[in-house]
Amino acid sequence: MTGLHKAYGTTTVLDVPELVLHGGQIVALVGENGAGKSTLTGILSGIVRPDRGTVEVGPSTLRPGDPVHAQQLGVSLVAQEFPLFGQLSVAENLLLGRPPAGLFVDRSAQRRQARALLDRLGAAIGTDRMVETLTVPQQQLIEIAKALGREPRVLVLDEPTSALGPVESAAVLTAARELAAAGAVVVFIGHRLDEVREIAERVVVLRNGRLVADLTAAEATEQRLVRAMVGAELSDLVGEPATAATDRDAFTAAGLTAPGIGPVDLTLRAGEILGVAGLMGSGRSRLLHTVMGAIPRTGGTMTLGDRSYDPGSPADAAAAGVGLVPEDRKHQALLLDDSVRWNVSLAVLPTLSHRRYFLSPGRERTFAAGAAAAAGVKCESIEQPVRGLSGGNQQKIVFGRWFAARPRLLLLDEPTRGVDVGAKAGIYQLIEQAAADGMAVLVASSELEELMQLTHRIAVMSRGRLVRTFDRDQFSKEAVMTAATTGAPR
Amino acid sequence: SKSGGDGAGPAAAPPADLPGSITFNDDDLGKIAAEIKTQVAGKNLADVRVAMVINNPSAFWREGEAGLDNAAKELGVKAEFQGPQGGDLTRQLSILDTLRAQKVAGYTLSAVDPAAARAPVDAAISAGIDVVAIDSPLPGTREPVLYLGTPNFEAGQQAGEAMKKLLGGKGEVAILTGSLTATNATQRIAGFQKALEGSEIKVVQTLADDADPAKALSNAQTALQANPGLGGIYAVWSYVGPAVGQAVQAAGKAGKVFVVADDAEPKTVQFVKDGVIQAMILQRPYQQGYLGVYLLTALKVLGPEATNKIIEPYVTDNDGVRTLSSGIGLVTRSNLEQFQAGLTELGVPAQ
Amino acid sequence: MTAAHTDRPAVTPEEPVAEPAGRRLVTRLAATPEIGVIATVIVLFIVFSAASESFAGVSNLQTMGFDLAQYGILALGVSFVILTGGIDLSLGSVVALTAVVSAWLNARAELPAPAAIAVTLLLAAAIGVLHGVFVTRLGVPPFVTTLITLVAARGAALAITKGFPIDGVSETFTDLNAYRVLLIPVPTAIFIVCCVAAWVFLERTYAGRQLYAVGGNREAARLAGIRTERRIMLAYVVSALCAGLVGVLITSRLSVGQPGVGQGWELTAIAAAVIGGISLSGGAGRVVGVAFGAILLVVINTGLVILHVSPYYQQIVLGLVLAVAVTTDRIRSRRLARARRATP
Amino acid sequence: MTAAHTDRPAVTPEEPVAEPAGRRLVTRLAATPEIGVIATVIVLFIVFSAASESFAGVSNLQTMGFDLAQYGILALGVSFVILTGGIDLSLGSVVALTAVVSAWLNARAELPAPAAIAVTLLLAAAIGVLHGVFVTRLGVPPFVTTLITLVAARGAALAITKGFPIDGVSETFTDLNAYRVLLIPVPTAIFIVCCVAAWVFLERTYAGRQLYAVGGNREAARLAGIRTERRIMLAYVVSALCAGLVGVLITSRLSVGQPGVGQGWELTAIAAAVIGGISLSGGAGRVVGVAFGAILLVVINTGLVILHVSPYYQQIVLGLVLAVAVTTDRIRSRRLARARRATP
Ligand SMILES: Nc1ncnc2c1ncn2[C@@H]1O[C@H](COP(=O)(O)OP(=O)(O)OP(=O)(O)O)[C@@H](O)[C@H]1O
Ligand SMILES: Nc1ncnc2c1ncn2[C@@H]1O[C@H](COP(=O)(O)OP(=O)(O)OP(=O)(O)O)[C@@H](O)[C@H]1O
Ligand SMILES: [Mg+2]
Ligand SMILES: [Mg+2]
Repeated sequence: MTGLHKAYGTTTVLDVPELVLHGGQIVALVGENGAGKSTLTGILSGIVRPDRGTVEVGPSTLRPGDPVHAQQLGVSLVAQEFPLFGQLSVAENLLLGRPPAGLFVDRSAQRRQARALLDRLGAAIGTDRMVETLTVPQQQLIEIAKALGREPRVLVLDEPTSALGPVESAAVLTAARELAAAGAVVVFIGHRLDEVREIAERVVVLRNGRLVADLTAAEATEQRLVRAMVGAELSDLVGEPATAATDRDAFTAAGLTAPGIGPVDLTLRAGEILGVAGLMGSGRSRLLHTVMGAIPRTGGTMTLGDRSYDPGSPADAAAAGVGLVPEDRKHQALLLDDSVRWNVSLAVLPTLSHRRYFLSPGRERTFAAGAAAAAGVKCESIEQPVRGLSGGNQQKIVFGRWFAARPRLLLLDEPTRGVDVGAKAGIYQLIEQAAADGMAVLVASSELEELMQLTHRIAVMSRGRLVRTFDRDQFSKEAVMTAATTGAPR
Repeated sequence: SKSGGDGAGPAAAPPADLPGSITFNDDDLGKIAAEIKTQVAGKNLADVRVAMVINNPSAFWREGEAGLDNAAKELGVKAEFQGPQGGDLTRQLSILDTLRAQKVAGYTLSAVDPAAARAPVDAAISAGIDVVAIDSPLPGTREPVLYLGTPNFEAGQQAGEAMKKLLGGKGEVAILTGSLTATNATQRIAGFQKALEGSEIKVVQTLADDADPAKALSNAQTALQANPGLGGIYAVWSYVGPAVGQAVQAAGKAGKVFVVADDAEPKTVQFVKDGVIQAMILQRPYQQGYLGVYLLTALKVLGPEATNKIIEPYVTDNDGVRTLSSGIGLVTRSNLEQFQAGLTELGVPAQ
Repeated sequence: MTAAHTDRPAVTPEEPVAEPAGRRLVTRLAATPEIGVIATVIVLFIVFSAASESFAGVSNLQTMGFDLAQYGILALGVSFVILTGGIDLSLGSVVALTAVVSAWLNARAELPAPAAIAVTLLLAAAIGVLHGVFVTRLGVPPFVTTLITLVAARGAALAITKGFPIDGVSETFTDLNAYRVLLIPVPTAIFIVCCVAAWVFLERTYAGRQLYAVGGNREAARLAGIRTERRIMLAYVVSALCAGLVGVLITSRLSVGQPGVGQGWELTAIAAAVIGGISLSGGAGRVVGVAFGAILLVVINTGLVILHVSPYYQQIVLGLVLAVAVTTDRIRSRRLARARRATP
Repeated sequence: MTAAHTDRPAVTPEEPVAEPAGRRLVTRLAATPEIGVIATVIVLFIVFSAASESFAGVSNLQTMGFDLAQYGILALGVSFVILTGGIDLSLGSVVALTAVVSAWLNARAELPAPAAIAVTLLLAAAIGVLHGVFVTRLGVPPFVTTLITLVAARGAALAITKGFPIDGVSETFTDLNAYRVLLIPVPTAIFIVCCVAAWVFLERTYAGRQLYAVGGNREAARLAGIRTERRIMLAYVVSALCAGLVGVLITSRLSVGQPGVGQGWELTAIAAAVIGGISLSGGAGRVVGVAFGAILLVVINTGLVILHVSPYYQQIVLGLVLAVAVTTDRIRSRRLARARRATP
């Protein structure tokens, strides 16, 4: 790739004079949110049309902004947001992009091929299921399987494991290695530096759209990477929660049951950060949704503070002082075509209005600017549509929305999914700040390290139940993983 | 300020030379009915089933339905009243086929489109079902179909004649109609224009409202503004009359712009009283419903020959169509009361 | 490691484990989204047949066949457009225009019937292409695009005829309607053929599946290398062609070209499609549903006439019947959904 | 660590850097999505006034004012529903029903005009609630829900009147139409009030903002703690109320309750809204656009009559004018988009 340049409006988001990628190698691409990673890979795969510059794949030159041509050249992308067809079957989603073999569809063959692809990732997903019935992690697996299925010469993985649990991630990384071994170029974007260093033979660092470092795996120590990315020294990431939890019970659930989960008993103290670990599909999201009143609960009782808490809808929950940062920001959290301002103030509109009903634009603008800045959102203006923001920035907006609402119980589902190290540290700080201010925080995450750094306790879910709870002194990856995989059967 | 008040003042009475006429053809048709009644007396009519198929469920046909019911009661036959929602052409054809499938003795038909009705009517006739055309004739069927009614063309012509008299043979007129495609509208407009041929009256504007009374009013108002020299308006379709009357009155042109309207909607009647509308052109839907039942019953019970013998003296031939005219009424201020008295006497639902 | 997966519950494949075949069939049936409309049709059919012996009689069924051909073919056509996430409001007007044009070509320009029909269908296709261009190239919303045609095409039919039906259509033309294939009127037969064709295309060809993909997620479809614009174009052409076909059938049924025909049929057609389970947001729905949606409307309309419902009351009754049908169907599918969630 | 954050470019206020005020206004104007329809209205108005002095005359403007009130109020109402991502096809029929009912209450049941109007509006609201329940609780698609009302309400109007206009509406009732406020007919004044109210609600209240949110991403709105069902319910009630209001105005205008009124007005209203920039996928569009969308349609319709365009050609001309207007507007906005991308 030579002389690549991309700008949106007045801001240059990518300016890379030259970058050469060699076959048979796994190249990691790291950088802060908004550094330009997705833009770069977008150009490489024809989704984004560069203002200047060319991309050569082997002998031939890529027609800019032509994804179909890119695919013909063997470039295949696993995007940050998965473009799947909810109404079509898994098999069809996996194979639809392929050049048709004749006019009519051979469905049995389709099933066979699909099954083969999924097995490569060890994903036991029914090939006839409609994709919209799948979970986010499962969809991510589908997307990856689709890319692998094209037998690409250049495979781009944009944060492939951000939504996956440890086991699935491992499977994906193995698949990537196999592909590289077979002589393909694998470009791997990730924010989990340990993962990056584990898989990559070469690490390229972007900052503000510029190529700031190009290291071999050996050179790429966590320190150097972070310095290169953030452009500043980071005090090593938060070791453990700054403040201890109080002993006031903030939230308790007794015998809580809902479709596919429970009975769940748990107690959260004010100022406590409780982590929820588990394999994908173990019920973490559903537990959070149930507490938020988004899934009708079928049994059990909940108390918030000293009052009994019985949300009939998320609105009730919000009114009672509970907030949820969902795992799928695109479908569950954002108004993509609306401004940062609208998105940030969404959960607190009533409090921003005067004389009960009326919004005061001035107040809203100052509030939005404040909340966005507090969450460390990078954007040209708070009137900019969030669609244009990078994945991580979008996530921060959702976080800012709820953090500004100052709930008593904060539910976070994969809160740092697709968020860079620097920002991650920032979000951790916000979370701890919340806890310090006496909020109770329930964090569901697939990143064990994250939970082990951040939380006072970790509850492990398996098959919809809380199978075990660890206190800080008992924290150990192995123990948690065993609990998650060999959870007490129903 | 309140508009229209200025127009409400006493309006010029219609010219003396515009006498009303509401004799229709009731005497002759009455004789036919009486004759049929005596001849079918004593026959078993209980299982005679006839139907009346209208072109559009609208106020116009309530009078006809009353006629249908009265006749059915008098004769003790079963008579049903059918019509396509919204005057949809193909739905009417389906209704005709459905009636054929149900093997009714016969039906009277006001065709949405006579040409289109040919096929199903032919089918009905060959299935031994008697058909009598009402409202508009059914030319071109394999077997000639008796026509009971007044051709819309003729009604339009009458309107034209009235307009000529009102304007003294020269001036500008506009035609406001509910539709440019429905046969009963196109026929009346054609007749109206025919009547004006040779006179110095010219039609400066034709406006359709697609069966929308509110648009009819807007059309009337706009027409008055677009044509300052307008001398007369012909209102086709029942609800257009009131709309025009209202517009003319509001514009304060009552008696200056002459209005001839089809049908006798309550508002139209009121405007005739007030001298805003000078003439109503009336067909006789009552007879089309009433005598229709008698004819169908006769055809079923007495057979074609006998029936023809009864009606022969009154049948006229309008270019090939055997016609029993139900006459045309011209109602002006002069004969209004008389007309209304007549209706209530027939037991037509209060308007 | 694969083992570690296969024993994970959340992702067990669809089919519930062994179940008595009988119950299985029942549940399968209850799970079919189209079951509601199909059931309604059956129930009403039984009711009406009981109410009047002539209802289920051959000649009445044939009559219903004609109506079915009209609304059914339109519903099929518009379904293609709706599947891509669009809408086609021009159907009724295009029917009127093509009805008039085919009559004019045959009666006035004295083209032989087949030629007249061919030319008319070409015109219809052209209209479809125009819609496609507006929607894909200019990015005009489908609603607006086809609304303009709704006005313009009706206007054209009016301008051509000056409101008077075009008479003098040739025998061969009207014969199209007169003949029966084993008691089935030709138009009905044509409808059946269209259904089969549509089914094969949508369920069994790549292009068909891609149509669903485009409707489901247009951007994703583009990135997956699907020629979205062609698919959308195709949908509009199919829709317009169906309207043209119906226009021809109508002229042959009426034996005149009537400019007033087809008023508001677009809504009837879309209603049939939607009642049949086609999702207006695109990408979901099947041909069976559409067919039965059309049948339902025709059955109700004929039934009302058969039952001597006064024309002044027919519409309100029609409305109530639809309301009941839809409501019960919704309740069924919600029950189903709840049942599903209950079984983990 | 905190340092690492604060030295990030903090959020900058929206205003782009200094630009000559003149050019700035122009660019701002060109950027307004509604500019297309507004411009078209102005151009056509000038053309028509030039062509006929009576067009811009007070009394003609007043006539247009009546029509505008009818279509405009409907367009405003339906916009609420469309913003939530729904659609309301029942408008025309609800207009007919409420027109008839209000007349019946006033003339037959001899309620004083205000009471009759109040009761009628209550009925309308009830219909709206019904729609809301079907859509939110039963999950029936808005299209189907309101299509049923389209049939049933029209049917009810027909059943109540047997096709007969209901006469004998009281003076006070019809006066609603007769009076003028500084030359502006009362209905037109009511329309203006409605516009202002709608603008305030949508732009300046949090409930209004939440309405946009629900239309933009219903699940996200729900999880953000917005009572989506209430907002949707509200939208349908507003839409039905507007229809009821129009029904009342029409009865007062015609001084009879006409069951045939309002046929197909739902399409006109939706067209006005969409031409005015309301997105049918929900969550986008503004009141200004809707108002001018309605004005555009009224201006064209009246203009054609004033210019003595033959009635046989009016529809086709209307179609062409719309086509031109829409196309040019699209081209403008695409140019704009490209220009935006160009400026580095
Ligand atoms: N369509 C767009 N319009 C305007 N700005 C955009 C658009 N797409 C991306 N940007 C901007 O370009 C910059 C780079 O975005 P990009 O998605 O490449 O970041 P990233 O490195 O992928 O971040 P993340 O790790 O959060 O995904 C961001 O500041 C983003 O706001
Ligand atoms: N809000 C919800 N409402 C209903 N069902 C849900 C909801 N969220 C998840 N599910 C269902 O629960 C099952 C598991 O989904 P998902 O894995 O997202 O949640 P989870 O079990 O909490 O997984 P994870 O622990 O990875 O978050 C899926 O079948 C999904 O459809
Ligand atoms: Mg990215
Ligand atoms: Mg989850």
